[in-house]
Amino acid sequence: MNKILFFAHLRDAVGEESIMMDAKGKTIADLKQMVLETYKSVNLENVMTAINEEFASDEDIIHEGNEIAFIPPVSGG
Amino acid sequence: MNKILFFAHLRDAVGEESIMMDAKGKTIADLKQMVLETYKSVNLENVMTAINEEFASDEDIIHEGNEIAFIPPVSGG
Amino acid sequence: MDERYSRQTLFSPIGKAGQEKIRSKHVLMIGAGALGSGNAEILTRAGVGKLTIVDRDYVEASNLQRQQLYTERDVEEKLPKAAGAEKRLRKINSDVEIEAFITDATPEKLEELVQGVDLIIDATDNFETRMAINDVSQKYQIPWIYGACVGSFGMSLTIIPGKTPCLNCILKKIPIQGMTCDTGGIIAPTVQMVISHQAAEALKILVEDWEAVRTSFISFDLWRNQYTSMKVSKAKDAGCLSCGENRTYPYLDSENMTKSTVLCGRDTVQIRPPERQNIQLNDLSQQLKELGYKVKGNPYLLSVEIDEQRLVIFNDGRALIHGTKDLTQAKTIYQRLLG
Amino acid sequence: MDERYSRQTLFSPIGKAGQEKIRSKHVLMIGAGALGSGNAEILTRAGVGKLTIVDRDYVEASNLQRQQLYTERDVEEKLPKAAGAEKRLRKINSDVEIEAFITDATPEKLEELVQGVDLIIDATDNFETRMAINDVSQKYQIPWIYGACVGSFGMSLTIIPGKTPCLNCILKKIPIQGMTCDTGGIIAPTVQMVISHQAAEALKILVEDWEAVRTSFISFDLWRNQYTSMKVSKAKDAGCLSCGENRTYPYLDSENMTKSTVLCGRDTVQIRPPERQNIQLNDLSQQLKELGYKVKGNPYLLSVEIDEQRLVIFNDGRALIHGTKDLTQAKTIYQRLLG
Repeated sequence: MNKILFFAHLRDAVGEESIMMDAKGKTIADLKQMVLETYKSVNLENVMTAINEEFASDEDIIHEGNEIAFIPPVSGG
Repeated sequence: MNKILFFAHLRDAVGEESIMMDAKGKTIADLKQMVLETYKSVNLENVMTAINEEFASDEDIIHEGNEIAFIPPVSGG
Repeated sequence: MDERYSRQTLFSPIGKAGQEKIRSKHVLMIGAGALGSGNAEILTRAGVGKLTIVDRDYVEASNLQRQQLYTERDVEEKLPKAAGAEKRLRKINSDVEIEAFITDATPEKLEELVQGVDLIIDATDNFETRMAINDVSQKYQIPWIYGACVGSFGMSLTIIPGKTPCLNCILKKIPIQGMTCDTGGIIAPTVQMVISHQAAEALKILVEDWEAVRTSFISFDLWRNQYTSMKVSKAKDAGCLSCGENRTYPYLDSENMTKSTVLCGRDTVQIRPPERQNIQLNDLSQQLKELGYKVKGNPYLLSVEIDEQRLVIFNDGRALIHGTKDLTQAKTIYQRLLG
Repeated sequence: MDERYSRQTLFSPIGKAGQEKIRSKHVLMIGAGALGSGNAEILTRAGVGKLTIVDRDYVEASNLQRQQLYTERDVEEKLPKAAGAEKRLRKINSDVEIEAFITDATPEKLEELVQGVDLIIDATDNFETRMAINDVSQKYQIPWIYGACVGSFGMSLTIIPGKTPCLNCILKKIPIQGMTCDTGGIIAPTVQMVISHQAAEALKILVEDWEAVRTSFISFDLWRNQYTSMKVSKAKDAGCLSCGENRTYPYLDSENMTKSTVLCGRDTVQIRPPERQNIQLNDLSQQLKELGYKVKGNPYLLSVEIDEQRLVIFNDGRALIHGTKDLTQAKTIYQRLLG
């Protein structure tokens, strides 16, 4: 299983700070698709993704136990 | 094995942010003694201790893989 | 100025209802140094109803590097911090009632000040006062927020009576002071990061969003890029003398308080007379000048040069003796001038 | 005032040698809003040699809740932020050379301003300017520090050309703006926490302690008690158009910049003429008054009421049209008054 963490307004759209999903062997792009199927109002188009607190691209493969975080860049200042 | 983390001036006294020690089955008090034997200039008398990011007392037992952090309270403001 | 708080009411955990709550609350700030300046400024800008500030010190050049309410002019005027803070905060938000006390936060004074207060923010520089705040918080059931820092290292904890462990549960006794700003220095970003945590908790408490209140002890080191959050619920101690079943509030016993103290980070001793005085500073200034002393002053204090030391006296009789860490020498100087 | 920096020189990673370095450096601050105010104040208090501040906006009531350099008086006077910041910073530290520009940080302007600069701090409110800062940073090999926040959520990243990935490596393109201060609001502690991280990194860079510089992307949520640190070295992209082998600095091409923009968090459109103007505000004020418009002003700007909207014009020809998000309507108003 994998823990998926949502930051900032993504958390509000999902309604939870984190969810558990089995994403072993999938890419980040696949996982985004899986999340979107369940949580239709979440916008993951421009989010940054981390696997175990390390930057990940859409093509990176998820392993068993990996923790994934979705972090939306914000522009306020 | 156990990872032992040192914060603030403790880190300077030890010379490392963290060290590895085998403290399985020992209490926090035992571990403090072990650290003091190696690093004589460290003052652990009033430090707070965490086991896996949870507050621990001197009597608490350390298990395999537990991460221990020593955090000195400071008074500046 | 309804527009004034618009960015804060747009933040949904506050909203218009939260803003009304903030407006109806009274916060007590113990200290107007680095943490006190920043916390007071955030709460004033946020539109808190009333803010009471207590500080015993005056503004010095070495404060300017991190104490955001003060300017070079305040240093020239040797303005007491509480007075300087009040002056600046009024310019920032005239809607907020600011009350400033130039005095030491003794246990007696704390018990007097907490009446009607919704939240206490710790911005002191010593554990003696913190433990007194902790006892007062438990006795009158008022939340308080601990914050402290040295160098690039800082920490904070929110204490809600009846819900979280108290500082005495966690520290057990007043810790021997480790590294102070005297030996370790301090950088302004560390101060601001502690303030960020304290002020965020303050807003949660003021809007009564109890679910959101942080229940862990955070500590961080900005230079070494460390950040840790320690759960503390296990630390709650039924035998604690401050919050346990047979509580005695040991730190409210003024006999336990020292009357003279070497101040943190300063080559300075504070002397506090057993009872509050009411010194006519003008008269005293005149007398000392006639005796040949170099005296400068303002309506709040006098500064007198004595050989290598300098004595600063406030009208309640409290004095700071700069240029020494020797309690006996300091008392001698005090008694020489003030009998 | 050698005593002034004593707490900072006592901090061993700075010391007296570090203080000398801080004193010899020049920092460019892009923006004087929330992040700009706080960062500018810390660096001024820290004794930086020279600080250049660029901001296009003026102080409004809704800024006071979080923008620490400004007071109610600055709102009444509609003081440009760069001018208000300069005024306050001079009172804080007269040793620091403060240079303030009331202008938009366009790519051309940025290329002009970075000459001789040691560090750029991002305190803007939009990704268009940030990507231009990112390109300028790479072109002239100057480190910069990204910071941003909304609600209780904030983030920061330090970019060292030739060493770390750049913002374009990480974001790939200008992100579609998600939640802004318009929809999500903002609380002051979030601002201060971003500032803490930016200012700590700034001090590390100014004292050239490259080992200590944070190489991860931090983000946090103060209300939800989240904090995460993401390693980004893997993100470095040899094909990046900003920092890669065949770089083109796409965001320095002013053709890519919009000439009119809906401002973040505001029911406001900004109009920027293709070339810098030099408008005689006194003459314009006279003309508009004769035409029957209600006009107020100060040496930096004029404010004109037009039906439901309000136009604020600066002497370089740039204007803000408040009370609309409609670019066409805004342009119409601009052209009606300024031809």
